[in-house]
Amino acid sequence: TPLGPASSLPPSFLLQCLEQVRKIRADGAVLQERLCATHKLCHPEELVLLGHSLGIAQAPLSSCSSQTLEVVDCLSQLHGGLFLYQGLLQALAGISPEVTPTLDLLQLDVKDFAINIRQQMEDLGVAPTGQPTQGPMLTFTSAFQRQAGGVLVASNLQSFLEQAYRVLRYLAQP
Amino acid sequence: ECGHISLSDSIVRLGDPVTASCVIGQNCNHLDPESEILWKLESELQPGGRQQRLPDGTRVSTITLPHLNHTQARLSCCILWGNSLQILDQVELQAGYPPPTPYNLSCLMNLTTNSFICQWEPGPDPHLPTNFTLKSFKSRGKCQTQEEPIQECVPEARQSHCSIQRKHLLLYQSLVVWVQAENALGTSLSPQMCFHPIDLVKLEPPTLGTLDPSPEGAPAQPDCLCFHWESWKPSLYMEQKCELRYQPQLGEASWALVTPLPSRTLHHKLCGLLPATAYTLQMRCTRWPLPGHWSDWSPSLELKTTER
Amino acid sequence: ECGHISLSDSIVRLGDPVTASCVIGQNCNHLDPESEILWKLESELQPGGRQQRLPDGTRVSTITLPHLNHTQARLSCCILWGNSLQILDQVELQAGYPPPTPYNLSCLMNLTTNSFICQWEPGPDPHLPTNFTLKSFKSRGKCQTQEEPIQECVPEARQSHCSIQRKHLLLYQSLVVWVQAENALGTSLSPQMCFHPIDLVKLEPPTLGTLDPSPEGAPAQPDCLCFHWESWKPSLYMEQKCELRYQPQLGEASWALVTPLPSRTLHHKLCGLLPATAYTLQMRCTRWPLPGHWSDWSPSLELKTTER
Repeated sequence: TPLGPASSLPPSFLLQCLEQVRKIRADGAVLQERLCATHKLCHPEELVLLGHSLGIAQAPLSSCSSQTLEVVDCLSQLHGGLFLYQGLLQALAGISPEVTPTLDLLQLDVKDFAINIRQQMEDLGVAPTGQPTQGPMLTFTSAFQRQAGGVLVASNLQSFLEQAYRVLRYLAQP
Repeated sequence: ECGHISLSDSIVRLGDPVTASCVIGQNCNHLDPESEILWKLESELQPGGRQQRLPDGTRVSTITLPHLNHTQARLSCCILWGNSLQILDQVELQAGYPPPTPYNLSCLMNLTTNSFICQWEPGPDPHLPTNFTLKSFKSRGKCQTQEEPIQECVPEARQSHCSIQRKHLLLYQSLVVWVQAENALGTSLSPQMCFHPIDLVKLEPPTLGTLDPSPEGAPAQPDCLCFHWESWKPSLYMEQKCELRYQPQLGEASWALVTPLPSRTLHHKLCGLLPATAYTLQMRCTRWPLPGHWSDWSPSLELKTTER
Repeated sequence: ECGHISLSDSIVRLGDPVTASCVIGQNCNHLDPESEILWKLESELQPGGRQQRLPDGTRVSTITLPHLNHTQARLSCCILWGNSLQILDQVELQAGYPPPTPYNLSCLMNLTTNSFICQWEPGPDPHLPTNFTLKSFKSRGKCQTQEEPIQECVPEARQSHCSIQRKHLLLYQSLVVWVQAENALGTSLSPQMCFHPIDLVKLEPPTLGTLDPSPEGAPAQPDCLCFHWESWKPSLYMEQKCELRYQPQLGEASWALVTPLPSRTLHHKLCGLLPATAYTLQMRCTRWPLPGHWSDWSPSLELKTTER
């Protein structure tokens, strides 16, 4: 039987996840500020077409919407999404010296969060075998494409985390 | 070889014996074959050298120093040449103790430097060059299992603290940490500690601030003080609780405590105070309900209640 | 390629023209085939883009900016998508000047750090990243010949001095030194200098000291002052001459000069002074008769002549 909402997720795990989401959102906001200040790329909405041609995917969280909440599927999608963003952030390495420290910290926090979810699923015995699919490796042919990619990835990650935060808060309700 | 010292051990426990022998080969023609091999420890001649001549003409002198009480001393193999004592060879002896067990290992997660800083007590000086290493490995739950080891952390010389960089850590997973001390006479290990690095976070103190005089112009109540605070910015993503302590600046009254308080507020009114009195206020915060260390107390905010 | 900018030059002289073209391949289906390619310089739309469609369906827009007056600017190739202007590609344009010729190259041999420090004037800012390098080679006599080159000395960012380590130098042989400035628009070389590094030695100032009150108890002459000095210790191996300047502390009298003086003396008597007057004394030294730079003046020694 599917896990009832929050029925067996330890409260401390949910509190940690909420904390990690807030941290990653803060890191992501700093990355967006740096990209805007350093490269004058401040509006992801003017890079949508470029995003299509670069193939920057968005991670689905369909199992996490309150109407169709499936806790195990939701955790699995959350982990898969974080795994995707780890790969996307890795592809942005070398974006520019001013942005690198922020990008490195963001990657560490995303990886920490993904492992925290993965280990909780393993403890509950619901972890899928093997790692989620990595998705196509992003490639950039210019510094601009890598910087624009950074703006798009950061923006997509923020909306992904917004959704994640809503479902985690719902799960953490007493 | 015209005077070569070989030793049982160049490093021994303080007070233990040391045996040394000095060999002068038969083809050392420049040395008087009848002269006796003499031993010096630092600058003092040492009696008790037992000399023998081997069939091939090689001369060997052996000496045992019953108790080496110097932590460092030079042992010289010498020979009389005319009336001057000539040093043919010299070795350095060291004496001390095996490393004591490091204790009081404690760690903090520092969000400013994004590093995990552990410190320990090295114990009494073993008088020998002793290397301390902070070792750790990733684990799960209550640390029954060992997963990937983490790169060893070597402290700077004579320092009893070491910091592990963020990139080697999983903040929300179990970590086992201990200290190893090693010198020529042995190795000792501190007890192991098991925790999530993030649970040992210590925040910087919150910032207190005064409020502009009551905007609506309403007269301030003489037994109240108004102020605001905000916890340390880089920690705002963490749920926290704070506490306030205050006391009149003059007199012997001890601190009064108000707890728990939220991590920030734009307007707080503290009442029940003495009118026309200068108060000192300080606050501190900690991660909560998830574990964490209390920050230090903030710098004082000094406010004065109005006349009645 | 769905929007790729190629440039005549990404770095031009300030005010020169720049031509750019933006190509949209025929298989960029997600782009409206009828939409016009637009250009932005920083955030301003640039008129004058000439668009053409190649036989294979590829679209190319070319634009010439007549005078690039920004030292740095971003040029974007855009397209309208719905009512939002989408950036397809962006390049950074830079404009400035070829590097001016560095001048006022001067060098000093520093005996404290045992290094040869050269400094120069970089000239007006060319607005482009410009690398300065101190180049040198060993030579003979009046530097007509070139022998081994010396390792290039690269100054720290935005610094106009560089120091060549002693191990690269022959202090008593001729050395040719010059500065090269290089950026994307060209290279310039300072005039070459030829000298023996040791001949550019600049000593630290000598040390002046008072004497104990006249030991024999003989009364001090009211118009004389006694003191001693010694030139800077690390330079005592060099023959030197020194000079003294002194002036009354009060009043407008200019410095009086006593020269030449030896590099040290245990007891010097300076006479012809005003009685009961406080004097300020300073000294400096230089390598002599071999060439060298004068040291700075030493810290002042303040002495007072006695009453008549």
